[in-house]
Amino acid sequence: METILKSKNSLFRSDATQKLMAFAGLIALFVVFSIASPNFFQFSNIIGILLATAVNGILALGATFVIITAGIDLSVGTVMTLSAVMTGVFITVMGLPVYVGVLGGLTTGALAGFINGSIISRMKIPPFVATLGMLYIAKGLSLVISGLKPVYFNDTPSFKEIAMGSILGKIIPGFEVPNAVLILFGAAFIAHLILNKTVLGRYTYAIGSNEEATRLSGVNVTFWKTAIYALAGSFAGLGGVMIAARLNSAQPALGAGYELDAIAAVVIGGTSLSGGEGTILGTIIGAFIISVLTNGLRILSVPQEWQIVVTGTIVILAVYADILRRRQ
Amino acid sequence: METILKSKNSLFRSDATQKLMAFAGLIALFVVFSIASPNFFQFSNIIGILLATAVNGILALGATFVIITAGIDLSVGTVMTLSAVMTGVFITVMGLPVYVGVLGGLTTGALAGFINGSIISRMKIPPFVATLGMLYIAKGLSLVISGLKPVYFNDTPSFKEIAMGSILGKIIPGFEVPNAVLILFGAAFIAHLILNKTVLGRYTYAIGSNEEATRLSGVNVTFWKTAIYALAGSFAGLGGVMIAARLNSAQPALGAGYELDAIAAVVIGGTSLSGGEGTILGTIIGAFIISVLTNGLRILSVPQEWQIVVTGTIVILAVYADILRRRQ
Amino acid sequence: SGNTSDETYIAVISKGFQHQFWQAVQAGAEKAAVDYEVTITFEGPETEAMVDKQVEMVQAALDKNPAALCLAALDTQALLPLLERAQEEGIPVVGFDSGVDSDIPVSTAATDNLAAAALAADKMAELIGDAGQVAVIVHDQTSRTGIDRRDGFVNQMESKHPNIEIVDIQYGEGDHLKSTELAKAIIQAHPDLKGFFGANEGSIIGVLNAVSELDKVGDIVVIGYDSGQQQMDAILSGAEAGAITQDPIGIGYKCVEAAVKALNGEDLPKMIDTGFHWYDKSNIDDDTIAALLYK
Amino acid sequence: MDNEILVSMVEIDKRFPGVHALDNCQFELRPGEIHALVGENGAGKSTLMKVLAGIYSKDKGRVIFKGQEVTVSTPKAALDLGISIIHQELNLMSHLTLAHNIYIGREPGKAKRLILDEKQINKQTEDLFARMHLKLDPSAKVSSLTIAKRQMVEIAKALSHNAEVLIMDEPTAALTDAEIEDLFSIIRDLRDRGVGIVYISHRLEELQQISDRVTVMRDGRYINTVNTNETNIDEIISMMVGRTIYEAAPEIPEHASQEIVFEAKSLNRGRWLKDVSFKLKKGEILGFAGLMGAGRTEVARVIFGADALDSGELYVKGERVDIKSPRDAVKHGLGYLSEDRKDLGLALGMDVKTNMVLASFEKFRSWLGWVDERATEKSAAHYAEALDIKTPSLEQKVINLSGGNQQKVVIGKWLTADTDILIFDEPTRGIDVGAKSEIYKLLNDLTHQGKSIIMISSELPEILRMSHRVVVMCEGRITGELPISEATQEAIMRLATQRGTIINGSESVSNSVKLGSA
Ligand SMILES: Nc1ncnc2c1ncn2[C@@H]1O[C@H](COP(=O)(O)OP(=O)(O)OP(=O)(O)O)[C@@H](O)[C@H]1O
Ligand SMILES: Nc1ncnc2c1ncn2[C@@H]1O[C@H](COP(=O)(O)OP(=O)(O)OP(=O)(O)O)[C@@H](O)[C@H]1O
Ligand SMILES: [Mg+2]
Ligand SMILES: [Mg+2]
Repeated sequence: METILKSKNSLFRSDATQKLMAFAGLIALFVVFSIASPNFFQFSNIIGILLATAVNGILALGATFVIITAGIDLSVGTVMTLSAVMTGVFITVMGLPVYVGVLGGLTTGALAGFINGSIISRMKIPPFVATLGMLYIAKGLSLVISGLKPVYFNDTPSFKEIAMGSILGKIIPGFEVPNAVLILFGAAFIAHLILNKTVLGRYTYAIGSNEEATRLSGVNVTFWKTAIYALAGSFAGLGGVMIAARLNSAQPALGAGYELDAIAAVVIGGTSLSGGEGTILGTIIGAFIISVLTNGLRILSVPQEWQIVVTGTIVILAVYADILRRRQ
Repeated sequence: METILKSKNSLFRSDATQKLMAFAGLIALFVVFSIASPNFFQFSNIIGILLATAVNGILALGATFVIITAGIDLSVGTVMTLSAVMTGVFITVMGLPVYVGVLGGLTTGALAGFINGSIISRMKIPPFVATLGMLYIAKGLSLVISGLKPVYFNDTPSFKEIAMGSILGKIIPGFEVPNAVLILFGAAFIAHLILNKTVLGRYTYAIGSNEEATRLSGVNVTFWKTAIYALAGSFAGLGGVMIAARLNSAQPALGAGYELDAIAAVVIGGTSLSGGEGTILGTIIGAFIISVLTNGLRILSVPQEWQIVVTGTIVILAVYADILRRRQ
Repeated sequence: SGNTSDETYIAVISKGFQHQFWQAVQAGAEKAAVDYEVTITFEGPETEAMVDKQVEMVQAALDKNPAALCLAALDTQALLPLLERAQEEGIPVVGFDSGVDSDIPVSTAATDNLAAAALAADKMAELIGDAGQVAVIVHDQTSRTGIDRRDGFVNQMESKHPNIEIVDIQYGEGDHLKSTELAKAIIQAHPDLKGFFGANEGSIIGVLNAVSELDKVGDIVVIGYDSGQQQMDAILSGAEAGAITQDPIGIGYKCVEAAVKALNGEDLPKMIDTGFHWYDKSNIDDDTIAALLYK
Repeated sequence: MDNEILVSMVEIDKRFPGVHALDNCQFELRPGEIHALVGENGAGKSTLMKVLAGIYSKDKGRVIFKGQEVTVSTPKAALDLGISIIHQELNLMSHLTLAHNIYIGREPGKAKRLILDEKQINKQTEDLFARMHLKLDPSAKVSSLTIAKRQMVEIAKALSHNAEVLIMDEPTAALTDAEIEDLFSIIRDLRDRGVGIVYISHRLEELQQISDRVTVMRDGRYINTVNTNETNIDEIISMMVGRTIYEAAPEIPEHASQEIVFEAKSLNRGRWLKDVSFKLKKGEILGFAGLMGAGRTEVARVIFGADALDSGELYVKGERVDIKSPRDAVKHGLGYLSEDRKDLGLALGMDVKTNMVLASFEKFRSWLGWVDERATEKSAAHYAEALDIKTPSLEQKVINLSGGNQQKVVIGKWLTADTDILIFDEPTRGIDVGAKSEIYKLLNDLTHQGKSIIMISSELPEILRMSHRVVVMCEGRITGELPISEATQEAIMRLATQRGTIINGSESVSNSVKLGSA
């Protein structure tokens, strides 16, 4: 009896299994929706889901780093918007080449993140407050800089291709997976490498696990925390470029509320808000769970008000499942 | 030299002085705006500011309790809406007496808070996630229950009087302070008493200071935490009654984003997000700082996009000032 | 789910779902669906800023293989690839509300918001004696309807009524409470204000609240947009001088009707102007007007 | 230039708000010596060493390292100079592996150290553990280790710096005698290689074994430095407390009455507790002895309802009780003073008054949950005086009290709750000699008042001095029970190392391996 219990325990406790189970949840959603509607499991809808995950997934990547440090970033949504607007300004208003504009967008995000990180680590302002302030500042600046109008990329058709073109489709005809999806997976892979193979990643976990001990070990916590928020900002910047390319326009009023979706993805993916643990794979699965849910409920034409109720319930249940798994 | 420093220190350190200084910030804003515009410091505008603080202030009262326990409540805004809708359903659809409807609204809020608290303390789901889920659920239910239509209180004119009548004006002719303002101060006074004079308040601080030690002292933390969230929910419920009375209707689509304003008021008022400390007076001052700022910038016709930027900056600076004061 | 074998399924994507106006549009669309024996779904994002959410909705809608698509685009540019996909797949697109700014839609059932707001400006000028200060609350500073109604009002004042000064324009997100506080601050800042225009239902309710809370009923000429119980009450009581109404039910009905006609291969006009009307205490009960108003 | 002196600190001054922590202090360390630093709680030992290790900045004074004045403004600067410190509190990142913890800030890697080299770091850690005779898996997470093993990891981390100055702030507080012996041999080895070691401890009997010189501090001031072989414990104590205290001869505990107030019958909990049964008599102190991790704390936690039992029965005054939470335990008259007063015992940010009544608010609440402020105040004042708690006021935050006084606040909390059965888990851990003897007196007084006490302690002298009976545990089992007359150090150690039967034994060994490497 005890041995059975024990072996079950160790099975449940293994990290790999844990991820497998989150993945199983995702698969379960897929199966349920596929049975419920013939329109769900179709190539174009799967592509649609992947595409719908791109922006939130990329924002969630950055949020993962911040949350592993036991911080929070409420500004990802509006910083994304600000980066989109700046990309638009660089390319359309200033007429700079597309790649410069993209770099400009990334830099905008990184800069906002850098400011977040500096306020948090130097002025010792709690992340919630610092990034709440940044949420407002970036929102206001997006409106100011854009002059309250969307910035369109009509003169540079190549910009749109960043998200909506399909390099894969050129290689494998008919397999028209938009670049945005590739970029999401590419960014996730890079984030995974940074988190697991570099000093920055190591310190991300260390700071989240015990910030004071990390400092006492001679690590320049101020520097690294700033770097981590700047990195998260860069992902928000990438998100900005992606959403602008997707919409072929920078929409200055977008972005409020997006932080909650990004954080929900991270948390559903098993990253703990108290820091020290979390994975990129989990976050990506979390982001997909949200998109599949949203898409599936839409495909089933569930009334929108009920979609909201279901989403709230699933957020709680997903995290509860994760907690139960851990407790085992 | 050294003694001067010391006396300065002890002056700065005193709690009373600290509150005085937050108050001084509020006064400073008043003075600046009064100089900048002759239309600012006028009876009707002051009443306007007081009235504009009522809903956010009441939500912030509840949030103060939760934040002192080191928790967070993201659902106050949509729970407010749900309570408003339920009040409407009780009074207008079911035709119950106004006071029953008001009680029903309060109970709705308390119930939502009770569910939050139960999820948090029994299922051990982090407050951020539990109340994020509740944010969606309450939002969806408001729409479902109202049938996506506002509920009007046209048949019960006395309902509107709860917020917009003026008992004071009847006592002191000409001194037409709306009841909403009295209710705000009354609620704040009650909140202050609960926080400082009752066992619930004591446990609120104790849980925020060290939850495990509190549990090991034989305190039924599960029960008290649930009670605290239910109390916070009741304040959200009161907020719902107030906004419905103010608008003479329950608007089901309102409320998203209100949680951030409430949390900002609490935090500007000097309550720490890491729990264990905070005051009701601080929260009220924080809520007024936000309203005065918003009102003043509007009176000065500052473009709205800049208002947003300024608000974000002030949130950060206010908290920074508080941190500097503490460090002294 | 709509596309069961023999039923014709038409997807309707609007700019919102939780506001009264959109529900009136939905009601019209559903009425047409009954009349023409088709099934429809009706959905829209939570706010008019959420361009990307609308893109996802259109995407999911196309994946449901609809026979036709009715669309009130938040931003045509952003939706272009999906419009092209619809065209490729032979799904006719019908625009509604402010329309879809492209050649792809076979027809568009829309209100000319610029002209409608200009009419509001003329009425305002008439009621305040063609001179003095007025202010505007708009629901949104970046959405098409917000911009058109603001610009229609402002341009008309500038070109036709030079003695009228627009002292402030602010944006309340259609939130009744925020709009109330905004309007109060504006009235506070401009004691000589003679008129106030609210560019959608949430905005105008805010203006009405502000005017009554500051005891300025009768002193300020209030002009609104759309309908709704509170606004209609205010017009009847005289607190509000009048308002512009579109024909939301007609918009919904006509766009579904156009989609059905397109599917039947009928010829359609490029534009179906669903019209707008000024209503006030004098004509609010007329049959033509009453049919346009929602409560 | 004096080559004989590695570090010298002179005229060091340091103030915290309201506390003059260091008042014109001095300290000197030679290469190749073990220099003990002693003093009562709050004497300033840790603060002085934190100044040297770059954690606190000094207000005044000089630090001379190898003949040169240096400024050590950050922990990193200290490490770069070759000064490393093992802190009094554990400072590990529990989500990271042992190897990651040890080499944090110095990760071996490529591309200017930006890309980590996992193999290398584990290899280095393995070598380090081998040198220390530690059998730990470098890639295990710290969270899977016991406190004692964590302490060893801290020590390994400090050693890995190859420091010239090694500061150890109470490294043995959580170690067993065997582990202490291992540690001492490592320390001696380092000394022989010329490292200067600062050794802070409250276990004065250790000093004779390990130190070459002793520096005594009192109230933030330097008192004296003496050669260990030219002094004795009494002399050191009198320097520490500023007076000669005559340790009362160990009281021979009187026979406790025979009434049984509490009984545990075959308690089981996972792999941590196996078939634990014992009885507690009225007015007795029942000592619980055992090695680190023997399961004593676990016994306390399950009978107090802090952890769930798998099976077992509890009886209070002969009646079967069902204890599912600490609240139930308190209702049945149990009180628990945990071994970790900072994390589990006190609401540090709250005032003395509130902490004292935290377990008994029921008594001070009136209508509608109103707190009777005056009664609270009176009760807190009463116990603060009875326990002689040194605090400027009852409104003082507990975090500002010294360790000994904090412990008294916890005791005060349970006296206020007036529970008949008290469980003291390591009541004197990290507490200086003066405070210790006061707590002993208090325990005796409590038994005289008819309260019954379970006292868990890792210090055998304490067990032997205070208990009426001794229960010894090993690996979650009770391996023996001794009347005080038969309890000797040897007898207790024999029971404390008595592993289970062969089958069970192999199982528990595999468990402990798992614990170390999961
Ligand atoms: N960060 C701090 N802030 C305020 N006061 C402090 C701080 N650190 C130490 N103190 C105070 O300085 C004095 C010296 O403390 P220190 O920790 O150096 O004593 P210690 O000799 O190490 O005592 P113990 O044996 O209990 O560890 C104490 O009164 C303590 O309360
Ligand atoms: N919930 C738990 N999860 C994992 N390990 C546990 C748990 N509870 C106890 N243990 C382990 O069980 C063993 C018994 O620990 P316990 O703290 O009861 O021993 P102890 O005799 O009090 O020793 P100490 O002197 O360390 O307090 C230890 O190895 C401990 O790490
Ligand atoms: Mg110390
Ligand atoms: Mg123990």
